[in-house]
Amino acid sequence: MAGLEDLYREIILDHYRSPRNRGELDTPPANMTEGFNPLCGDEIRVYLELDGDTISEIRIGGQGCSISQSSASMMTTAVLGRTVDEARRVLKAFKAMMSIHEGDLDGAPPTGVTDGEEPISLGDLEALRGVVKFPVRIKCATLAWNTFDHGLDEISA
Amino acid sequence: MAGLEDLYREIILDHYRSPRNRGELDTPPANMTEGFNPLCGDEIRVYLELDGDTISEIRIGGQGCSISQSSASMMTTAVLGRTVDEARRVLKAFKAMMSIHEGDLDGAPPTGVTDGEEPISLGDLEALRGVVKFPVRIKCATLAWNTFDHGLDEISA
Amino acid sequence: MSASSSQTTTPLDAAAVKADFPLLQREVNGSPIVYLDSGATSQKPRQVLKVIDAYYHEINANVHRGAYHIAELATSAMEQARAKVQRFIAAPSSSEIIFTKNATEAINLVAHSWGRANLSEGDVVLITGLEHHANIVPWHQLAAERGVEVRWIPLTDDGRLDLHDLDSLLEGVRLVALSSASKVLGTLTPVRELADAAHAVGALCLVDASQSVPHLPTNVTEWDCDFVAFTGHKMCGPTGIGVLWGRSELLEAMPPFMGGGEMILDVTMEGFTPNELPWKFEAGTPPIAQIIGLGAAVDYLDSIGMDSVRAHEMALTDYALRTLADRHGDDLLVHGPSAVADRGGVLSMCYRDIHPHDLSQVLDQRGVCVRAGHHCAKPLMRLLGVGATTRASLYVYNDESDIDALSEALTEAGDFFAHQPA
Amino acid sequence: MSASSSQTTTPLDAAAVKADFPLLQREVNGSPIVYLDSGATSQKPRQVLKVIDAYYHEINANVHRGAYHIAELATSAMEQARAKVQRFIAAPSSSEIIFTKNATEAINLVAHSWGRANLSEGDVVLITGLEHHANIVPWHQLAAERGVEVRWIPLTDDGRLDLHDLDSLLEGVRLVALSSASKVLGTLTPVRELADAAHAVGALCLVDASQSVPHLPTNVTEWDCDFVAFTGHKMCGPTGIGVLWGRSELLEAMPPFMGGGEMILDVTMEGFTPNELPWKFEAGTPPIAQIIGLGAAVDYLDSIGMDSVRAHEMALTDYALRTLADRHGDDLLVHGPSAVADRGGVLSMCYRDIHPHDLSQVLDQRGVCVRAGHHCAKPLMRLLGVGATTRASLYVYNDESDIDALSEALTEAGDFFAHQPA
Ligand SMILES: Cc1ncc(COP(=O)(O)O)c(C=O)c1O
Ligand SMILES: Cc1ncc(COP(=O)(O)O)c(C=O)c1O
Repeated sequence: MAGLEDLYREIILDHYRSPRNRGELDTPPANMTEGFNPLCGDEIRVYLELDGDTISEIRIGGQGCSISQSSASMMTTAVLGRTVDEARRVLKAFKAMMSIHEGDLDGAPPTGVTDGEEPISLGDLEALRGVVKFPVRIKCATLAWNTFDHGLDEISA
Repeated sequence: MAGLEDLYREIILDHYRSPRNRGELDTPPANMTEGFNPLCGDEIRVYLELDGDTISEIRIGGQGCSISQSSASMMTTAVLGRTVDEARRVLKAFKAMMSIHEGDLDGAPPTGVTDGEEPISLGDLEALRGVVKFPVRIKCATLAWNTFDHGLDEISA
Repeated sequence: MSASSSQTTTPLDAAAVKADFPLLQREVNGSPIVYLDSGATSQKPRQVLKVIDAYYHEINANVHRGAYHIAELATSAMEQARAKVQRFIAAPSSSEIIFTKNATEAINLVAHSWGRANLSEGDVVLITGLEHHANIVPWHQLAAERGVEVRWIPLTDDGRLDLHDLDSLLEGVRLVALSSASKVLGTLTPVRELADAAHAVGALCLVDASQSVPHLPTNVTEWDCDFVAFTGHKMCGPTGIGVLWGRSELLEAMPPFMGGGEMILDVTMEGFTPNELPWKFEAGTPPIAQIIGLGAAVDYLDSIGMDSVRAHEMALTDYALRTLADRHGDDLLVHGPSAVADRGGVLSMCYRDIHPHDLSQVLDQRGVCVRAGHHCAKPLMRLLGVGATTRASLYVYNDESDIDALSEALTEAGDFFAHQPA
Repeated sequence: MSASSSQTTTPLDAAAVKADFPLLQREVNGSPIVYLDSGATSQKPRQVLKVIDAYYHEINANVHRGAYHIAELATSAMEQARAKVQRFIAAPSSSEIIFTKNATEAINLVAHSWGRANLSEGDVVLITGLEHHANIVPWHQLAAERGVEVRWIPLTDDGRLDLHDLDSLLEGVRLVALSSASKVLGTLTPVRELADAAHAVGALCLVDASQSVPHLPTNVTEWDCDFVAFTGHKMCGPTGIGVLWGRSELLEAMPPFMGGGEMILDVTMEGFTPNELPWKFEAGTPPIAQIIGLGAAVDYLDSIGMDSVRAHEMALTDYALRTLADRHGDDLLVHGPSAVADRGGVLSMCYRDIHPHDLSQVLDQRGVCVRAGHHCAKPLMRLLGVGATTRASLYVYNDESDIDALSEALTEAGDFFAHQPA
């Protein structure tokens, strides 16, 4: 159907149908963080385990639409094996891609995504860029990421 | 000024300029009841004394506009010397005159003012009939009466 | 209401009604709009929009205080709207009609004013598995604050109230708070029966009528309940206006909720004297234009006749249940009671394994507006064992072509998700 | 603001502005309307009415939950309005902008949520002799409920705050709640000074800015206060919408006020998790059309420029004070500060011995709309030693002809009451 290709890219549907790193981890040693999309009822659980500074295990539980599930799945592949710092940079770059900058509305230049750091490539995650055209779905796409963010905070705390 | 003659009848202005039965009574023996018009700030005090079943003394204190003051003044002359029952009938007839019947709005006949009792003449008070055309002022005209009504209830209680 | 009432009422002229709603004339994504989300909010007829616009163009002024001409007109328009609402729900007196900003504020008013004055540790508020968050969270707040117990009437498998154990559920209950119609399942509840049961144990009964006042004739006197809350934007009225009806004796005895202008008789440096009903509960400048707009909405619904509205929706629900089942068979599951007489025009659906959020997005490409999500009823979603549903909800302006468009779009959505290269 | 700011701002085109307001084109009792009651509520420009109407015609849908096109448009229009309000008052973040139905609800929100969580017996709330009932009664309610003390900053003879004894007034104070401009006298108050004084004793500062946001540039960051409340209908916006701004840290720590949809992250049968700011404090369907309308009002005022609005009103107030004194001399008493720089465009008058209610009625015969009464400030009336005043209040659409009409009508009213046969 015309108009939906931007949203439902092939790779998104692939991750939706065959989600990577789905399941649970024992807590402890893993940390579990829960997230809600208050607007549609989606719920997600992010299980995280570190080996030193490296994300050695990540699993996703819960339910949601194709966008939230595929975004979570892609996130796991993007951060697994990375250090916490690297993961945070991916997180930041992803959230920057997803945010509708107030600046854009005013015609001002968009805020930079890297704040002077070396730009990080989002790889497959770029497929989610089309979501920005469907603002209600942005919360679907960012649900896993915000939950992951809280999880990292909990572990560091 | 055109349009205002209905409201500011000669007799109303007369009672406003020379209010009858203004002042206070000692409590006890008299009963004092206070009334407010929450919308314009008018305040009234009605002092009442009975001799058996007859209203032997009535005085009005407080401040207000020409309509509330003249209505209070005319009320005192209409009820002084009457029995409580007679006074209540005057009260009822006056409030009936002042009420905008929902029936009127619908084109239904207005509610009778006497409920089968012998009709009571309002005399000078008829001059206040014009107030009904100025709905905001109805509360001015009825302030003394409602306060008097509460006073009678307090005494009978 | 029973199905037979449709025989005794004038059938409404669906085409004429639809033409009254400007938004329904627009297109979305190149298709004519098919608005099936009236359970969330209704569209507004031009008759209502005209009244709101005329208010601002001709008589806009603050109410109750100005002695000048337009202020008198504004005040009397607002108070006439109150009388219209009173008649619309068959309330004994217009002083029992309290205007709030929405149904949520109306229920919170009861929780704050009556609840905090009357409920303490161990008292029970009995609600149902069908409730909207507006009729759950205020009671949870009272539970957290002062140990009130929130107890739930369970549901049967087809989404009706399970009143099997009502007697034991009622033990210790001070308030029964239930919705007259579920926004998720459409279920109509036996309000009078529950009001009677509440009174029999000395409890009060509050009815969240947000989903029934727009769709069925309402008679609060026949319900014999104590409080009724509903909201203007779901009944052809503007946003920003809700209603609480309450029995005078109760309202008289309750302390004010919010404090400010309009709700006082007198204020001194030491304290204040509350105003009479209904103003005692209407602090601050009221939503004047919205109250007057709600009055116009009541006029509009009255001009059609609530019996006709109900008959129309029943016929349409019947058509929808039949044609959707014929076309989609086992691909489509519709929750809730199966008998049209037991339900409003609400179809909560699961279609194949397509997530509601995805389904509604695809339907939108064909201009079909439906709601996906928990519908502000998460406990009910958990009871149904789903995280979300796709809900189509009908109103006076819908017709068979809307159902056909929905049905066609479902097929297309199925194709889209089936045939995408994977 | 000082008088000199008028030199640096673009003077507004009074005739063009007046032409924007449809209601000001009408006649009352055969005379063109002279609307001098903007302190009670302002008129609305066609630019705002058009936006409201377009909302209902084109994108009306419930917000935040629908995945379909018009629901997205409604949601983004509403959230854009929030950002406009944020910029208009120079707030740090749009998540600190909470929409209520009016200023009264905004102040009650603070009293209920922050007040009930933080104040107990003996704690002092310091208010001023200038307050509107909306900033008195909620504190009286707290006083009655839990023994909080309400203390008053007295006034000087010309109606300014008497800060002589501020140090001792501040003893035991947890909250200073003051209006930035008086609706009765026009007095502008030194907000920053009082916010600093409050913070110096560890208290918070709430500003009732209902009478200043419509008339002067607002910068909550420069005020350095903690909460600011104001109301849409006095600033060219619709009825049914108000605003509470609060500092995030405070809002984060406060419990929710009303419970229901929108304000939750999750609800279970056992309890609920509140949503993030600002929605945590916005229970139920928001006044969507009114929020969007308020955004349009902000756009309208921005297009004129708040500096120009203020300069216009100062010039007009100056003209009014001069010409009324010239013509009416001792027959007319105008309350409040005499320096135009210390006041807004509010003229509270006593004319001869004519009761304000009678005066305003007679003025209405000439189409002149003024307010008579206690202006929801009974304690202030008692301080002034009057039961009521007649108040003319100016706004952006008024011009010298309006003042002239008022002046002429005063003379006629004097004649009417003097010459009636007695
Ligand atoms: C100073 C002040 N505060 C509060 C209010 C209350 O505003 P609202 O009635 O819109 O809640 C008003 C308006 O009358 C006011 O002038
Ligand atoms: C059953 C029910 N109750 C309460 C509400 C709350 O109405 P509002 O959001 O207008 O306060 C709704 C609307 O969503 C509802 O469907």
